[in-house]
Amino acid sequence: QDDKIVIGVLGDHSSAYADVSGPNLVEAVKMAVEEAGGEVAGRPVEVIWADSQLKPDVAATIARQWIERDGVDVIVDLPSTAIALAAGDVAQQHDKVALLTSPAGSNLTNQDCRSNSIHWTYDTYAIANSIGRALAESGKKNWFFISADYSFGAQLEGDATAAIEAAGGKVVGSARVPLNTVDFSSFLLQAQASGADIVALANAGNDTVNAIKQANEFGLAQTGQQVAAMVLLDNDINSVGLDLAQGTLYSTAFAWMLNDKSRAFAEAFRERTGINPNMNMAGSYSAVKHYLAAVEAVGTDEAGPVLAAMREMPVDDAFAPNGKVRADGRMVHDMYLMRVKAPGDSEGPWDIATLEETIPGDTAFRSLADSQCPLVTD
Amino acid sequence: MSALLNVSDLNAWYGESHILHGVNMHVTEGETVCILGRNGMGKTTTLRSIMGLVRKRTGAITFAGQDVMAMPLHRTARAGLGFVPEERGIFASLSVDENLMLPPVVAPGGMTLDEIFQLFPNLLERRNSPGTKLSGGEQQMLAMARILRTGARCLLLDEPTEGLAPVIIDAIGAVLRELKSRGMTVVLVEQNFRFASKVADRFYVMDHGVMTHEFPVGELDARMGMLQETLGV
Amino acid sequence: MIFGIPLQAFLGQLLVGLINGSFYALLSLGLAVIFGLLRVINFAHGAQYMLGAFVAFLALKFLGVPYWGALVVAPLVVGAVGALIERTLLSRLYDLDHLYGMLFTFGLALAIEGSFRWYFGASGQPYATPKALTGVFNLGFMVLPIYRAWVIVASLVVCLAVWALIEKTRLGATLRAATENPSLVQSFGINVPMLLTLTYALGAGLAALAGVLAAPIYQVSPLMGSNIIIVVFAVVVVGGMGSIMGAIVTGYLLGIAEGLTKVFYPEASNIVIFVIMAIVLILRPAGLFGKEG
Amino acid sequence: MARTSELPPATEPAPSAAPVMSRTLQLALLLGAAVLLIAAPFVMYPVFIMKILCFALFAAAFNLLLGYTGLLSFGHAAFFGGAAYFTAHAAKVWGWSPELALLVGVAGGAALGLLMGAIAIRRQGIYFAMVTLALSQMFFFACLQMPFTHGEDGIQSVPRGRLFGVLDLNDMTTMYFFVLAVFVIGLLIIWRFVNSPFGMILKAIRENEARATSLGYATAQYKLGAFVMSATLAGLAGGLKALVMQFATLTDVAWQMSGEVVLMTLIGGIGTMVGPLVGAGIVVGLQNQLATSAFPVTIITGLVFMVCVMLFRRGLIGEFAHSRFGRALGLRPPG
Amino acid sequence: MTRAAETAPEPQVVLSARGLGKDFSGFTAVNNVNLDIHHARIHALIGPNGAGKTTVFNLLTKFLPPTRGRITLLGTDITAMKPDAVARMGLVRSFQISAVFPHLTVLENLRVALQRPAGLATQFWRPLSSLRRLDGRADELIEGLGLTPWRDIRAADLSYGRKRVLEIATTLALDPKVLLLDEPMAGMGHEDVHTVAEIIRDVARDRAVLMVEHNLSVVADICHRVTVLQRGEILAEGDYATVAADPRVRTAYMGSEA
Ligand SMILES: Nc1ncnc2c1ncn2[C@@H]1O[C@H](COP(=O)(O)OP(=O)(O)OP(=O)(O)O)[C@@H](O)[C@H]1O
Ligand SMILES: Nc1ncnc2c1ncn2[C@@H]1O[C@H](COP(=O)(O)OP(=O)(O)OP(=O)(O)O)[C@@H](O)[C@H]1O
Ligand SMILES: [Mg+2]
Ligand SMILES: [Mg+2]
Repeated sequence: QDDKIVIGVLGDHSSAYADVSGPNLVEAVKMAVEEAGGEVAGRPVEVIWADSQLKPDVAATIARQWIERDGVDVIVDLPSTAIALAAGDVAQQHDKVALLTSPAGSNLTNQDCRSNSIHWTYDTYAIANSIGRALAESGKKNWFFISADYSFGAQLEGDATAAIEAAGGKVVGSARVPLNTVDFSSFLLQAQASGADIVALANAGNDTVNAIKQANEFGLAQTGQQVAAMVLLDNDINSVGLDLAQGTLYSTAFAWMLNDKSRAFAEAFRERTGINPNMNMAGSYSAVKHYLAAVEAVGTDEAGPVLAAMREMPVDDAFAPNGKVRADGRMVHDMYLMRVKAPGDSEGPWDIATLEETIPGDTAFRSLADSQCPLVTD
Repeated sequence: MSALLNVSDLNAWYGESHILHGVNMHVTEGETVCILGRNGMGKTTTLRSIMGLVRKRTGAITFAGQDVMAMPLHRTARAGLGFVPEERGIFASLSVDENLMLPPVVAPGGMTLDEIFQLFPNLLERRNSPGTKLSGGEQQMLAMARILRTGARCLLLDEPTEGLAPVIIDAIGAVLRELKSRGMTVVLVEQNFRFASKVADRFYVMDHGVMTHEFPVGELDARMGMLQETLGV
Repeated sequence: MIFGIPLQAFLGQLLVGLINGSFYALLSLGLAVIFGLLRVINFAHGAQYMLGAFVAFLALKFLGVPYWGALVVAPLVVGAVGALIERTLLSRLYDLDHLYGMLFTFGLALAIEGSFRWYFGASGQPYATPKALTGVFNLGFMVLPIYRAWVIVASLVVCLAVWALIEKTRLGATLRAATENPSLVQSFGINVPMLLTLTYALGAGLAALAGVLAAPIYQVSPLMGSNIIIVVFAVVVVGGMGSIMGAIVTGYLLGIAEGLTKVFYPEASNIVIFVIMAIVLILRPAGLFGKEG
Repeated sequence: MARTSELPPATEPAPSAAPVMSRTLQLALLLGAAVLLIAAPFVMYPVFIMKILCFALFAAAFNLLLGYTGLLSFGHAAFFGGAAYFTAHAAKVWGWSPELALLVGVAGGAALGLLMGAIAIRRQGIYFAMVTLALSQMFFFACLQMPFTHGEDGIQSVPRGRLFGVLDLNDMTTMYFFVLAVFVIGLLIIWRFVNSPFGMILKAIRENEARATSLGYATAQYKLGAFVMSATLAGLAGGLKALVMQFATLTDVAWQMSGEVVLMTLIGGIGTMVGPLVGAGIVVGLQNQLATSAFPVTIITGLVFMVCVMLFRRGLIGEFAHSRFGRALGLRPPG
Repeated sequence: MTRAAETAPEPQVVLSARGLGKDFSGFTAVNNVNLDIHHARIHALIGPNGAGKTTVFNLLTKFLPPTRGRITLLGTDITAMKPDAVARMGLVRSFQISAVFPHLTVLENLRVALQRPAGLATQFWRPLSSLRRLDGRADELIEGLGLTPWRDIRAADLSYGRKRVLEIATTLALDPKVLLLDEPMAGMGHEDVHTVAEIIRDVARDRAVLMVEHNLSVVADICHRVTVLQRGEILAEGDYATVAADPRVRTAYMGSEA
């Protein structure tokens, strides 16, 4: 409780997620602050940022210094699950707010949930579940998984499999690919041999990019197999190139073409940064917007009341038309199934995918019923 | 006869330690000069400095009228100086043959392979084995043979007889005389006084980085006394 | 049936492994050349591999140089840069402990990769397969992308050529001697510094070539080199440091070994090479083709 | 015998060689350092300093190997990060008290060291570096997949617990002085180790192995001894860090970490006692400073690396020791 | 007569090789060599370059594994032992190319040699100063070989010849039962040759010495027994006079020196 509100954006500016997080995400946060007129509850709002270099210990140290020295009230971004947990703990200890707008692990609101952390943008469960369900229902019954061989990939594959089987599909095979594998041809051959309708990529970043490129090279499309990526961001698509990526299905938490609000936001964001906002950026914008609204409402920046208010108030903005923050800290909102456009149909570097289907939040995210989060179980 | 190799006021250092304190010597075309001296007096250093292998040096060195001090290392050989180092410098990763063929021929008049092999039969036998698998003596022979091929005008030999069997030493003595008859100039560093006295025309005695005495082979007997106490022969 | 998988699939995987091996062979060759002659572990090798790919990408984007052009241009450019670095900096480290050369190139790699990631971002750049090499052969038991076939051929030819140059020519002998005692070789009248510069350039060029070959199938990203390099190190150790032929053959062999692990036990496919390395070191410390030294 | 190592020979604090006057000066220096370290947490940010101390100990352990046997390991992250995991697991899952958890880490480091060492020692110089690198990479992937490390999440919110069941380490000052104590003990062990008869033999082996053998020394075993000792202390540092930061993650086992410790040692001064401390301070500080600058850390790190190798190989402390002032202090190695 | 026999008992064999042989990839460097080295005797191994002398050394000290034959040291069969183990049993060698610890001072070089026998090698918990008690013996040796002026000089800065002297000193430091010297005089000034010869004669009073040496005056001077190798095989054996008289030896080796 002091005379100003400080937002700390703790991202990655120099490592693997620099493009996903980095300065552009800071811009998104600033946009939210500016829309709030640069001040709430009569106090000025200040935005500071730092580069965690994707090192949890650097992140934790900075988080501490921010809170103890620079009076930071809320920490945003946190580009990896490890960092989210490390910094989340610090926020918890000092009773400050952590808005997890970039990490993926669904454990963040499950067994590892924290009362002061809100997981905003997406998680492995929602992504896997929504794409799995949607496609299986649309008649793509046989799946082959190419999964990153660590818990991230395992979670994606596991959650997706559950959804697929729930929808009457089946998994005909899967290959566990070690992190940083560059050559997927062995696995693609297996996929081809398996005769699956869908070859699902349960990995992220460069791994996904390589897989898609090579899937195209081995002509999966020709043999009538559909490639579906669990996690695919705009920058990934660009580095594949539309000509190779076209037709790829993926699920996301943000579709800029969804409605006027989102279009306007994307428009303004492109103005500022020259790139299209990805889901983490849009999510951060939304999360901060909601946080400030809550502060405005309760007239203080103390974590307790603010968090309560955030759980109270519905979320309705460019990112999520009908979102709500659950008791376990999960921000529940619609998810979207997208298809990468063909080069011909694209009107610009930002116009790379079409919205295939909207998956309502309650079906997309893990229901409170099967949550192991102590906050809700007891 | 004008001096082919002329060294004046040569100083040389290894890092901090000042080894040569103004060496003066001259070698005229076709003569064989021998540098005598106890261990650690700077004989090797003198040769290495002339070659340019010791970089930290001052003074003047001219060879056949060219200023050697100014040359980059790989020019001195081209100018006609051939060096046989004390520790032989045989290359482990090269076969005897490759070692032999390594130094480029800088001038006509070098020995042919046949001449070399009849001089050092061991080498012929071990032609294809790795250089450092040779025995100590074989390595010494190889090191000399290698230079004899290149047709250098002036040989700098650092203790060529070290670790050689008497028969081989005789042979090498013969080679040097043969070379001399061909007009080859030789600067020889020797501990083996017996040997040196058979091949050298002129002697320098080195002591703590300077040349203390110089005399032709003729005065050898007269000088014995001096040599006695400087070298302990 | 072999190990419970159909012969067909088995053959397919062998072939795929061979393709992988082609990259390992090219990279480890370059590494071995530089090490064998300069006694420097070129940590920047991965970065130079990445540079090769980026030069191809940039040349296409800004100068419209096609893939085929890039195959020539990229190695030249990267080689030239390498030569410059060797001349101005690396060469000052030769008469020190070899470890310094390694530490220097390590820093170099960090700096290069860092700068590229800073400027181009962490995610990769697109690079299309040349028209002539798109499409697939259908071998019946597998579809073999034409481009992959081309990679195998190209790397084989290059590897053998380089090997012949270094092991079978007099130039090669001179180079080997120069690594043992540069100043002595120079005192024989050979311009050693020049030789070493060219060697480093050659090594860097080879890495760049591998980079261009990789560009169309793996993405062109600033980090593409930082992970593969360690595997390649292992390959070189297994082959026997400094042994050119060793590096080449082991490159292909381990590529295949890795490929097969991807079928039978994919979880281990990225450590299998290290495991093999450990075993080889225990049984044959000098490496498969290395002469103990 | 190959080219003899040109790594700066280990600085030998030979009091006999140092003039009496400088002895007192050295003492004064030592006292100054002590005062600084004790005052530090009250002027600076404790966790930050503790982190530096952990890395400093790590670097010192690494330097024990490089500086005194000439063996450059590029896989020390395995011991550091590995121990961090073991300690974290013992403290969190088994609920052991900090000192015991720390011991688990140390033991783990030692065990890993013995395993990796037994293989790596078979090769020298650069080969050794590459082998250690590869082996540690193996360990990294193992950690990525073993369930107890929780993959990319890492072991989080590790309890600091009560030292010997009494001192509550959640209290910053208590924790700090605990860390400081461990750090000093670690340094003392190292100092004794390198300035011991054993250390002398290590130096000799590094100089000319064939000769050492002919004098009757089983060189491989001596080198292995040094390697394990270094791994053990690296383990101590790693375990300590897990308690300080309260988590253990993959970043500590990744090969970049092995690179960082090399950098710390290089900046500070290979083969010096104080060097690693300074190096660690600089590197960790740099990471913190650059966190808020638009300029990426990796580039700086890379450049620093190159500059150190090109311009001052002795490292800051080494250069200082060789400077006129340093000599006056009698810091200069004899010969 | 009998009394004489008692006063001069035949000194016992400490090191012996039977049917020793070594092949290097086809090439036979040493073949069927039988040697008996006696306590308190200096045994010379001479022969043309490449005859196999150093190889014999490497075989006896186990630096090379023999292809054929057995080696017994002080009654125990050492054919399968490791070099460092053999050295610990008291069989110590010097190298043909001088071997020292370049960055250590002359004194430290000797200390290192003295540490193991003194049981001061593995203590990593004791201070360096504990090595001081070795200095006495070290200085004796330094004195004895006239290295005193260089006591605290780094070995790297010694001249080639002096390095060899230092190497011999370190070898003697181990106070070995059997001493193998490979061309100890090579590259040495005459005065040094003399001193070293004296030292060798001196140390041989209570230990066996086997040395390779091309300097025949020294061999004639101090060696009790001479074995001549040629092409890896024993050409002749006996005291110097006999060997020197042998015409085959003259042609194969001695040339004008004889
Ligand atoms: N690399 C070196 N660094 C420092 N000092 C050296 C080095 N090499 C030789 N010295 C010193 O230089 C002096 C001269 O050495 P040099 O080898 O020229 O003597 P030398 O006359 O050749 O002796 P020898 O007959 O034993 O070969 C010696 O005192 C030696 O200590
Ligand atoms: N490791 C090896 N591999 C192959 N051949 C070798 C090896 N070591 C020695 N030889 C050969 O064996 C023969 C004997 O070598 P050795 O060194 O014993 O000769 P030597 O009697 O010591 O000669 P010198 O008196 O010149 O030292 C030589 O012809 C040498 O080339
Ligand atoms: Mg000399
Ligand atoms: Mg010999």
